[in-house]
Amino acid sequence: MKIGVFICWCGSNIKNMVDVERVAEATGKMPHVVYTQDVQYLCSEVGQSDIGNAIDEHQLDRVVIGACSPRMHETTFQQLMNRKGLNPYYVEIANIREHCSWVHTDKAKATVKAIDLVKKAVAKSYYAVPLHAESLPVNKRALVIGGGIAGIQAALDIADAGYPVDLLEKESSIGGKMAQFDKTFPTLDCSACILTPKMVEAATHENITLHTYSELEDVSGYVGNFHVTIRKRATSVDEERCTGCGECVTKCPAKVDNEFDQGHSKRKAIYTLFAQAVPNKPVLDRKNCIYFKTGKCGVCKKICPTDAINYEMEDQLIENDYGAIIVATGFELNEPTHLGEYHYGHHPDVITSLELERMLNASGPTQGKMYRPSNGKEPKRIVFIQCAGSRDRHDGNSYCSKVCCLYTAKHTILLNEKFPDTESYVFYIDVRTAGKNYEEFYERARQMGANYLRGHVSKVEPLGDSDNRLLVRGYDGSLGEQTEIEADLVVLATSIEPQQGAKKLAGMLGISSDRNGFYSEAHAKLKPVETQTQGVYLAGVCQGPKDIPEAVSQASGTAAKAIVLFNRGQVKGVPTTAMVDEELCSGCMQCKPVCPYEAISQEMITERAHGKARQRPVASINRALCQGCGACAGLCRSGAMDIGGFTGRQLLAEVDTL
Amino acid sequence: MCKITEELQQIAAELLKEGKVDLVLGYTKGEQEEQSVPCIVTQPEDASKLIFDEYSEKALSKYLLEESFQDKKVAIVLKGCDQRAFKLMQDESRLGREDVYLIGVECPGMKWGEDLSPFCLHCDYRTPAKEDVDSLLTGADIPEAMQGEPLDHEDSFTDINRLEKMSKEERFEFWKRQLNRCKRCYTCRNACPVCTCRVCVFDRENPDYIDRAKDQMAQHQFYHVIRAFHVSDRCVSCGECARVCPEGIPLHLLNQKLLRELDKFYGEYQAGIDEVPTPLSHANADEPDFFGKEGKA
Amino acid sequence: MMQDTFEPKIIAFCCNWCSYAGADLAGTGRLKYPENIRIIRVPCSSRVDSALVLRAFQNGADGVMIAGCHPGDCHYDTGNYHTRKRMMLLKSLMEFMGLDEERLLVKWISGNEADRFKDTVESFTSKLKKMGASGKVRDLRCAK
Amino acid sequence: MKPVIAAKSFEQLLKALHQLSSKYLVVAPTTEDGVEHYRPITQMSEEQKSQVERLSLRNQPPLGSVKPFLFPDSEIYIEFTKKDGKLDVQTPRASVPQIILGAKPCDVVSLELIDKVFLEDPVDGLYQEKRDNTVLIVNQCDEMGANCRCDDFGVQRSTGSADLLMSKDESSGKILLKAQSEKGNILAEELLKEGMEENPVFREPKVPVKEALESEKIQQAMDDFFESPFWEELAMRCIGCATCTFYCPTCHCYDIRDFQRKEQGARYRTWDSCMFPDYTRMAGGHNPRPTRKDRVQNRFYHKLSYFVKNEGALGCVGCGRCGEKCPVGISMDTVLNRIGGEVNDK
Repeated sequence: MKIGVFICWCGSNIKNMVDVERVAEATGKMPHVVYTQDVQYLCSEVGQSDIGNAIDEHQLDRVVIGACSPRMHETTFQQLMNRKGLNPYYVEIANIREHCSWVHTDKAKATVKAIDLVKKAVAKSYYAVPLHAESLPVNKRALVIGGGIAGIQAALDIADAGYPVDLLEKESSIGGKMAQFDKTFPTLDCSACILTPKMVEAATHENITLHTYSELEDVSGYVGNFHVTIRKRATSVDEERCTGCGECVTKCPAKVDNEFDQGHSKRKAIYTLFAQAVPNKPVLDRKNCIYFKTGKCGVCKKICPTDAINYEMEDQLIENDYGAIIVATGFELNEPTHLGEYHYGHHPDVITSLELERMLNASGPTQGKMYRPSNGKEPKRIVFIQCAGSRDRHDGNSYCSKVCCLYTAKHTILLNEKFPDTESYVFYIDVRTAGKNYEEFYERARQMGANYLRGHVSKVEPLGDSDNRLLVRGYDGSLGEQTEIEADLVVLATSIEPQQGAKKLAGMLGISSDRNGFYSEAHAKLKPVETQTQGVYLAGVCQGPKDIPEAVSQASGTAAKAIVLFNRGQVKGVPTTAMVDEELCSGCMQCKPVCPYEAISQEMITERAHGKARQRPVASINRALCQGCGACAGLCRSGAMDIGGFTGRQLLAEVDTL
Repeated sequence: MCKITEELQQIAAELLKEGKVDLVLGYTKGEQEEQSVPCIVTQPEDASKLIFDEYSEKALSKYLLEESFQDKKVAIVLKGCDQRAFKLMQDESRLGREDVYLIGVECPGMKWGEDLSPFCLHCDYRTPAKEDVDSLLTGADIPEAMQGEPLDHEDSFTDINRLEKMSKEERFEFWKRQLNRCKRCYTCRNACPVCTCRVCVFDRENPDYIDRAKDQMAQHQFYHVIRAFHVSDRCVSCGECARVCPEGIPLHLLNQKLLRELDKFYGEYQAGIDEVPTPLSHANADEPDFFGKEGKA
Repeated sequence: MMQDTFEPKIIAFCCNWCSYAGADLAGTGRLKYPENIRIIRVPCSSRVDSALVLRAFQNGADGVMIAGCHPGDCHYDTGNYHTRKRMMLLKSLMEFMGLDEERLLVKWISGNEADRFKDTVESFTSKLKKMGASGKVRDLRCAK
Repeated sequence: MKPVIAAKSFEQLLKALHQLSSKYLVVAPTTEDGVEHYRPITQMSEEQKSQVERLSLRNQPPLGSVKPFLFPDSEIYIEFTKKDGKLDVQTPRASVPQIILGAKPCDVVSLELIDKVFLEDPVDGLYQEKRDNTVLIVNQCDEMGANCRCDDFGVQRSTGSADLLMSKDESSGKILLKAQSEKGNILAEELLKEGMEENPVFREPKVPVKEALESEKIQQAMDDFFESPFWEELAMRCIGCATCTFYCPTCHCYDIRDFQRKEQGARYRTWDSCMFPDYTRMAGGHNPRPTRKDRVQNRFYHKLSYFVKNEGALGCVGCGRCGEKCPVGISMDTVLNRIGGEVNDK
């Protein structure tokens, strides 16, 4: 065994706090270390060739690096080993930058620590075993979870590249939140006009299969080979037979609040989500159906000309295999009832932006007419309150919901255009207009007459007049004084939040969430659409608040990732998997239930003992499934189970060195 | 001769005569007073050697893993605790049920000197379930103390409670004194019917998990903590570890402490009765988190 | 009097995905903490078995820290659930044997909790300084 | 004529020995958590001290023999540290003079058996040092304990290398000591200074002497018995622990190991047991005694055959410890009773 030890200065990053020559000298005295060198930048071309030359010259078969975190440059050094014909797992890295030079202030002590860390790495390298990744075939089919604009875009891109995609949507129609919007900023395109064609394209694309009214039931497997169970909820309407004529909807006697219109209209118990729904076939809401509640009625069944109504229909479990999963589950809007000062929920004329959006929508509950929910009259003075629940450390979410500034500007513009005699007042903390043409859009809103007041609203309360108007008390920062505005309508820019089921879904997919509940990307800068779980990608607001063009481009990003994966056709497994020493293994299988990847199974081996051939069970690892966590090895009593790169022997060697 | 012994001899003789088994593994009278020792009978005429009494302590099930017992048809005498161990071995694929003829016996409780073994007083599984064995022999002469309900489960931890009431330093001194006598003869391990690894971690040379020095408390602590850990959720409470320790170290306390912690936080589990996986082989989100009280920073 | 000069030795097992990354971030952010800690990288906190912990103490560690992802955030889904179960048992057994179980610290530290990492190291170090050198589980041949 | 000295009571003897504890390590039998062992009297509680008289004068050996005080279960040869690239090697601690009070004749004989191995060329320095430094005060048993088989092994009145013999005069309650070696004489002198008095007579033990087994006959019977299926039966019962060997006063096998952490370590020896599977395993992995049967057989053959051939004596003193503590009740008798027929035939 010949070990070379290389200590990086990292310019001055390490050298200033660690005596690198001393580290090299001290570790050079360890057994099997035949060469040491300290180098200005090991990751640079010069540094790499220094290591390469030393490998050649001294016939090194192990390399120990004292440098930055292995999370930073492990791959760099492993690739170098590969080029030199050495196994990449014969390189061991001591983290003397992040864990030493950068966090300490006493050079003598930091040097002692750095010596310890490098010695530890040398000791570990004594017991290094060569490891190889296994290649696995990829199932070239994608699952997109969430049929909003992000999901639709991702599905379309992958489908256009020629790969089959399943698009999963929990509602009865794809379209998502964008379907509820009236116009989009900053162009004031009609939301439906740009969305609907995409919806139709997705529905009719030969490579896309829609699963609406469906949810994810279970996920197992790993990149390239996910096994997914989808629960398709019973719609009570036979899709094959239904022509979408709408007779049943017309005749259904049960009326309930229409969630799509934020409760500002009624829908039937059997209904389509909205007029342009895709697929345009109704579903039966069993909770509100008279037949399901009382056993009587059955009008829809009687009236259906194709006998498509099936009250006995049951949830269906659909199982499929996928190579990649794109998560585009979108968001929810916070119900601002907990923000008592805004009187939401107590006064009908305090509404959310989305309610306003529905009112302004020509296909909405009022066909685009503005009205005050309290008396149906047209509002004349409207106060917008920004950051209702966002950027609020005490009662709301600490983060910025990002899109409210622009959609509020849009609302004031639309109001101004359609109802020129309304006055708009906007209370804001900051107006954030980062985005192409956004600042101009905001300027336009102000020029068109929107009154922007920088400051907090402390209270919204009923004025008590005959018109049941509202008094908005706030602080006008530009005047530096309290101000009061009498309003006909108050609109709250409510906070964007993760879907309620986001945590559960994360658990199923093995991805993590940030502290706000949005899904975490693998790297904030460089892997913004990947997750920690290979083969699972993030698109749209489920990853964090963003506007439509961002969501769409992120969606295309995920599609690109999936397409790359499918084009390559195979994935490399984790080299650092579990391994079983069959000589030691009793086959007790205690490890089996511990494995989160179901990578351990029992296998019979034949061995000759005392002149007889005998069968006995041992644990066996499916290296394709194993991700190398080591939970099994931490449990195995005899130590028969081990983890490549982190063997019991190696960890003991590390402990013994410290 | 007690009823069980009589019936046992009869069954053993029959099994051997009919060639159903190659040997019967049971107990016979030992050389010392009040001692019964394991006994292997291969001839029908020797069946009369077999007895079963309140000194038949040794857990026999583990013998089945020994090389000498391979490729043989064996009939084995099992008390309740021993049958639990057998079941666990079966669940852990250490042996198959097919080649073994199980003679379950009603256990009258084992004697520890003058007294009944504390394990037996608290045992609520003295007799194997009928469906788990091939023959079940009952009619043991049950001493008064063993009649009626077994003592409350929580009471069985009396000694633990006594130790827990001590200060930490007193507890340390207690165990230091006890473990100081340990010679690592591995009798506790070898007698334990759930220590069933093919190769014990303490016998491994590479890596050498344990150092062989017997004058280092740290190595004794290592052995006993790890041993207790490996047994913990799989312990069948037979008490063999404590019985066989030549130094009288109350090793069962370590097992029982872990059993109690497991019971307390993860629900009661009885190895060899309840289905596998054993508690340490699974974990989930709903279990208590002892290390995250202050929450995320 | 010992407290002024005694420098405890801490061995930390940090899971690659959260706690090790958290320690990296502490470095990137140039946070400062005492030099007493030596970090050993493990794929997941559940890789650490009791033998490793005891071995560290035998060798003369004054404190051992096992750090993993917050429950629910485990990169491998369930690893830290196993860790907390096993380590709770180990700690309670240590306590039962009169060993200083508070020298074994189990902590959940995520990849972005650099402050938490620093705070943990600081408070653990100062706690161990107060406790003094560990002697109860140490192999005396490692005394020097 | 050897001098005989007397203490008025056992208590006085203990007190006198206590006075010498700055000079000697004085060990005596007592109980610890119910288990009988020799322990230094300076480390005993009052409760433990009160046990010493009973156990010292009892006709049955305690569980722990005196062996660990001459051949400890672990013993360091050398300690090494590496500093500044230099290796520093040290041989630790010199042996201290020690008095073992209440040793039994079987203990004495067992040490004499170990002497045959350790004190013959090449001499075991560590053992020799302790042996030379130890004064044995031996109680002569009046009768045998329940598990004692010393009579079979001709041990019961053996006092060969005892330094002082001890006996209690029941009528006066006096404890009588008779020195019979140079070390014994010196200690007797010292004890006289600590208040003990000379005594005209020593009380000889009452125990009748029985004819011992003839070692050659046993050896021959054992050798004839080698192929018996009995060994396989016995091996099936044995659980392979080391109780018999670790409590045997004549077993003396050890393993040499290195312990190393960082730049320091030690080379030490530690008791090994022929019952352990790795006992005879060689570096290449080959094991000449691969089965339990091989190992069980070896233990008995070593004591009852090979030792006779090599050292001219049986390797067992009949103390009964192995049989008493064996978790499956295997004793020397288990074997002797089986070969008995053959012994008598010869």
